[in-house]
Amino acid sequence: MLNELFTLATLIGILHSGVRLATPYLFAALGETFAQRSGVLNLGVDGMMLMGAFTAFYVAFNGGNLWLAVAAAIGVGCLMGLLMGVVSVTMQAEQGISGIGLYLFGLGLSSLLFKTLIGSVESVSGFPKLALPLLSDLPIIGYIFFDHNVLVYLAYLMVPVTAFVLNRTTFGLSIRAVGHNPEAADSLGVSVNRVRYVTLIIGGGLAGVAGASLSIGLLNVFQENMTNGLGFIAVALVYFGSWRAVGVLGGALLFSLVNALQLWVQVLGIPIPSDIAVMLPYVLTIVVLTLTVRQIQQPAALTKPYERGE
Amino acid sequence: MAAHERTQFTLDRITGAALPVLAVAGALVVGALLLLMLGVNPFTAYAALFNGALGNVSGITQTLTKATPLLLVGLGICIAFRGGVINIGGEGQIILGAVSASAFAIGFSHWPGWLLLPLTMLAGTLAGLVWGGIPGWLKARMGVNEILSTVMMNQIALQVMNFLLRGPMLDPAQIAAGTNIPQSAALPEAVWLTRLVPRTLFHSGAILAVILAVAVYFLLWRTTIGYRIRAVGLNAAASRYAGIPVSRYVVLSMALSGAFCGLAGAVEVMGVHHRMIEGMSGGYGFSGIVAALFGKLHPLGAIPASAIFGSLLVGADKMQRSVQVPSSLVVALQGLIVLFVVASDLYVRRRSRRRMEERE
Amino acid sequence: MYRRLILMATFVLALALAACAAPAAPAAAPAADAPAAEAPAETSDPFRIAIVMPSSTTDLAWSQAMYDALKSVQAEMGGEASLEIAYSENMFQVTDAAAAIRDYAAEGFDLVIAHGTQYGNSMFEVATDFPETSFAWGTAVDTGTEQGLENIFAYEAAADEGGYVNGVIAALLSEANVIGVVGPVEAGDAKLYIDGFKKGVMDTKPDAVVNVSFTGNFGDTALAAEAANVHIQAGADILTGSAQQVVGAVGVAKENGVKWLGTQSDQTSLGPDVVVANQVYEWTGTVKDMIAKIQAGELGGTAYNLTLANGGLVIAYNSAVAVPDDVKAAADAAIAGIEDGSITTME
Amino acid sequence: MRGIVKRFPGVLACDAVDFDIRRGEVHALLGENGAGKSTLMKILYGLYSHEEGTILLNGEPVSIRTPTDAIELGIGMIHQHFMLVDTLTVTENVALGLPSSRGPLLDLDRVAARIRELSETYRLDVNPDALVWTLAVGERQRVEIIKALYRGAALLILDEPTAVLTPQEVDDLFHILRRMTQDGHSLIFISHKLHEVLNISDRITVLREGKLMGTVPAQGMSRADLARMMVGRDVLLERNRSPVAQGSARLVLENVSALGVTGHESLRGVSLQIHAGEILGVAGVSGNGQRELAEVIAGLRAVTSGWVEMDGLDVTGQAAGERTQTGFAYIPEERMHDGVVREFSVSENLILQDHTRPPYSKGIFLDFAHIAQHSQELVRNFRVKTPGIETPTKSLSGGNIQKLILARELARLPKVLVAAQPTRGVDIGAMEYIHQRLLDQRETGTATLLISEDLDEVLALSDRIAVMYEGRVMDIVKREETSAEELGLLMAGVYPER
Repeated sequence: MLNELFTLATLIGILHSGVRLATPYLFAALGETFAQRSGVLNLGVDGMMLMGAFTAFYVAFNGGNLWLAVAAAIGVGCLMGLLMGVVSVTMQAEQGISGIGLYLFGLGLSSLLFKTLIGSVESVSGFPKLALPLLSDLPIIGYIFFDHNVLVYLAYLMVPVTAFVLNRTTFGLSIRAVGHNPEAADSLGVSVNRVRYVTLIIGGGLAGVAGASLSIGLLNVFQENMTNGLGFIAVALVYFGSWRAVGVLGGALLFSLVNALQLWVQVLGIPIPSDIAVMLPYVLTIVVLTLTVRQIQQPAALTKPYERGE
Repeated sequence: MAAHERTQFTLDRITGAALPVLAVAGALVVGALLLLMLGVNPFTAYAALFNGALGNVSGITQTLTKATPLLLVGLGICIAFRGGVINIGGEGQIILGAVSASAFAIGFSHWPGWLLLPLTMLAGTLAGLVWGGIPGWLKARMGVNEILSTVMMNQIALQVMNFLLRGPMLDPAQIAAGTNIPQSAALPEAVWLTRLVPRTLFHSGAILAVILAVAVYFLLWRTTIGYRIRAVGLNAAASRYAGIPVSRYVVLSMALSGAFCGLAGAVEVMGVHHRMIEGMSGGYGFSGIVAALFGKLHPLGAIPASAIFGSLLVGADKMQRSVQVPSSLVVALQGLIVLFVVASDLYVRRRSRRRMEERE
Repeated sequence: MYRRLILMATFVLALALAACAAPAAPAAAPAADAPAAEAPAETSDPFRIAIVMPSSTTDLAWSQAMYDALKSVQAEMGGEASLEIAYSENMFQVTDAAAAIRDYAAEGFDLVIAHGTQYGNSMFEVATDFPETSFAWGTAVDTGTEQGLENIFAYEAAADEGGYVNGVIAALLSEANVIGVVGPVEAGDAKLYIDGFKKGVMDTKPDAVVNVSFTGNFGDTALAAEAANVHIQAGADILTGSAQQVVGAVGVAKENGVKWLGTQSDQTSLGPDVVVANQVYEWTGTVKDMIAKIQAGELGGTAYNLTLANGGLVIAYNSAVAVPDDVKAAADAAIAGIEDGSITTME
Repeated sequence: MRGIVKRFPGVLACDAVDFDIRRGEVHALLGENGAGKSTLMKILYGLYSHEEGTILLNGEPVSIRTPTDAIELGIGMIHQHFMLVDTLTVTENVALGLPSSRGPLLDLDRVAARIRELSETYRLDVNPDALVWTLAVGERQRVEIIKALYRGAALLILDEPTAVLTPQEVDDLFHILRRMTQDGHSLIFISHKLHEVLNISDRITVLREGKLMGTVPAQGMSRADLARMMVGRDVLLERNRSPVAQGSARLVLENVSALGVTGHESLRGVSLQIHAGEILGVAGVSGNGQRELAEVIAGLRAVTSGWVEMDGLDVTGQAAGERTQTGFAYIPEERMHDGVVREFSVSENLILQDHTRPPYSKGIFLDFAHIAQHSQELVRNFRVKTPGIETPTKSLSGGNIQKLILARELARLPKVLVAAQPTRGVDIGAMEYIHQRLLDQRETGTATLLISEDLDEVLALSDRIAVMYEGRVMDIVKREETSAEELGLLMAGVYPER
């Protein structure tokens, strides 16, 4: 049975699944990368995702255009990011705790809105598969990478975009400076708080899309707590990726591929208890982290609220 | 001038003291908007909340039953925070503590009660200690961020429980009946904790938790170990310079934190459920953090804080029942309360700093 | 620090005062010796049922099946005037559920349903304290008679029976002879269903392959969806699965035009073009019988089992998806065989 | 600046201070710590607001609320602690916060070109592509200067710019500064080093306790005059040291190598001996292995080769805690960071090493009666100004925290003492006191390693002086037989011709 795992078809299957599974993680983790690079740890990603997922679903369910739904999800995500900004930047609250508060708020509110505005599990027709012309005709690779819905492509597109914004724009420079040495940035007239607000809002928007990618992309339903803690994994992936877009991509792919692998292991009937198989991605993430930690790249001001002059 | 200063000081004290209350009130006001959205009269709802939590024997005992694991977990969180680490892995530590305690009690059920009971607690405590110690060790030795590893380890613990409850630990009676309910056999009665009020779940674990809260206070502020934990938490560099083995204390803080969470799991199965079942924790690992925070991360503060937070949770559940609002409202409300309380903390800190500067 | 303690104490006191002063306080009677429901036969008072559920009333699976049944019984009996329903949902924490069960009992509900096996212990404890209130729990068979309790109903669903029938349908509809199962955790109701399903497939088409995967969770919608994808890539052309997480998997089936067989609730709405049939838990009969028994003064002792034979399990076809007559005939034969005992649904 | 008033809670930081600066002049601002000079400059740079008074620029009243306002008005500031993001390149640091010629996109190539230009003009010698953390302190300072020049600063505030430089680097800096004044730049030079102030300034303003003591032309002033203005009394600038009979070698390092923070070898085959009753000064530009040397001796950094002996005992493998128990004491360089737990009370900090030892603890329990008694004694003996022993340490002034550390370390009657930058940032009064204490300690037979970037301090206190350069000991010279010039050359890695 084990040899079945190493057939070409299975390997392609694993890659295809992994590429798709990574989508929500990518959006959410890239958004969180912005926030963390500017020095804010936002543990509330899962709550922001749920709000985004619900909003997108609600718009689509009521016959709204799918892109309008995505826009609405971004908008609501941004608002959640703004809320986190008020609490953790302006009020300088402990970031870990405020993140948990934001998570609970998003979890509760999205379920509440679902109950009152929709009331039962329904499905919508979300973004259809969009086989990219030419590219999807490529053998093997075409199927693995270019046979998904448009939000999947968008997620991968966000990787170079994030890297570009962080490394090649004046705003990205401000983000990096604020996250590493807010006093220095402040002394040059860069508003530390404003930068952090903006990154939190960007992070919220991307978390909103991450939610939308589930509710109107991959699953086309909304259910209470449908992310099931996915946002927390996304936060972990930012550490995993050493705060770089490419690293986040690597982490998201690794986690998703191992998840796809364990699904295949089960489907092929390889005799490993299912619970052990399900554990695999989590165990592996810790192991890989243990082996590859590079503390030096952590934004020095991460989790530290900034207050001028002491 | 002096009189003026004294008035100012008193005013400061009152506002400072009232802040957490104001924060909770603020959260409830926002919650009232949600209630109005649902077409529910907020006054009726909140009356049900307060009355449900504290209005009768049932409410009070439920609050205290709920406060027990919150306090135990909260104590663990206090230790971790004082030691400069953040333990988000309470959930996994509770689960494994409960699993381990149950397995021990069932496995050695023929042992005399006076021996079995403390050892069962110890088994749970040790499981939590190990499960908390691992991320501590990973942080101290490998530099793995503990938020990350504990998040992952919660999931792993959950699957370990799934595995054990449908296989090795599955109740033989379930196998015989063919019903496959994922739960362990009942614990021997010798390890059941005494119910303090008949016909309620309120059990003697609450007394243990309060005693331990005092013990943790002594540990942190009256012993050399606690001194070192706090020193490492406040300033690892200075502690290193002073010859304190910092990594060892990082591991210790996490391990002790895990131990309290593990004990909370053991006490839950011994006091409430009397067997290992899924859903025995259901979020104490997170709400314990909130309770500890309410108590300003002080073990003695955690006692009233867990009672208050427990009353909020119980009351909110009762509110859900009596006015039939979706349970998610309660979750949203909980989130709001956390956000308001942490945000209000700014004023407390500003005030204390100002006071310090004035003194100089 | 002491200041804070005093403050906290004051706060507790304030809460207590607020509670005392609160208007319209329900359940004023002391809980410890609350009166049990009396005179249930009085027609002027509505029959009161309370239910405690581990997931949401809208999960399109386990909890919703029971909640919908209660609602339909209520409609049948003439609305809220005749049947009052109170519910606590998302009680995934057992301690909370235990509190809810006890409160409902204390508030004088006639029947308190603990809709989750994990609530069993707590419910037994409460049932001992409230001998005049009826309790029900499931899926289980233990009515507590061994412990001398007479006020407990147990109910279970022979999920393996519908699973078997679904398996027969799946085996016959499958052209690829590969069938995928998306499971939550390998235990309880889900395990029962999957075991029956596998047996049904194997008895019908011994050379067919049933691939089973679990997500280790009841609510991991995204992973369940991806599991469905994997099954499809592994060649499956028919899928089934259980627990609330499958809503994502149904979506995947819909998108790929792969047929789906549902269980617990009717999931047709999620995939009108692909859901072939559902094993629906029809609790209404059970609920009605319990009400009748209680009104007749019999507070417990019965263990209900939803079966195909007693109409508790219904195979509901989706009229929008054409099912060949021979398949339907085979399914009907399986149903008949299960009903008369000529077919065993478990290994 | 006219009549500037700034109040902090309980403190009048600036009391109607007048200050003016002319085009092309170097104006020194002199005063002890807490005299208000930094506060005054932070007001000028928009970091603090002021309650009263006006700021005039070229005769026009201006309002400076934020650093951005200041930068736009052509005011630049070089902070004592460099405001550089060390994970970024020089160019990125310079470009930070400035609009780009390409809108939202960075134009680092253009910025780099301009940096090269400026670097050329003022002979600043900075590589625009270097990552800041790889630069030496002197280079970082030049980056700071470029940052200000790039922003078109006509008025530049330099906050204690020479504190971390070798004498040669100071000379270089002064050359650069003079070139800048010739270009019409105005410079405000904050310092407490009197001879430097006299060397570079045109005029000198002295502040004491927030009050203006006067503005005087530099010419014709002596160090003693300035010191009197600063402190308000005569100050002992040269210290008399009585000869002490030296005993046996108490601290021996033999061929010690160790890795630094960055993972490179930062200590290379260091050998030295310190005898009882001797102070060995270590001179050198910061970052040349002094920190690693101190940490190796303290047991905080593992050696890669060689060994350390204390009192004839090989302690190479001993952890920090064990060494402190056997008569080793350490005054760390970053006292706020490494020396005390700021949130702890004074008495808690006074037992930081000894809390596990009797009489401060019994078993695992702390003995508060003994701790309090001990703390009262130390606070009294070492003249630590604190409201009480339960006061949180962070509310004490820098000098008093340093006294607290000194009290803690010296009370343990150390056989070996490492004092790293013991007087950095403390006022002259505290400095006098700390110097005296170190000399007293020497007389009791303690072997002291004094690490200081202040060459005056090293010269004033040491019996012998070791100069470190790139992790090596260049030379160990007797104090009587050397000069600042010779030491400066050694610090730069050059052996002087004798």
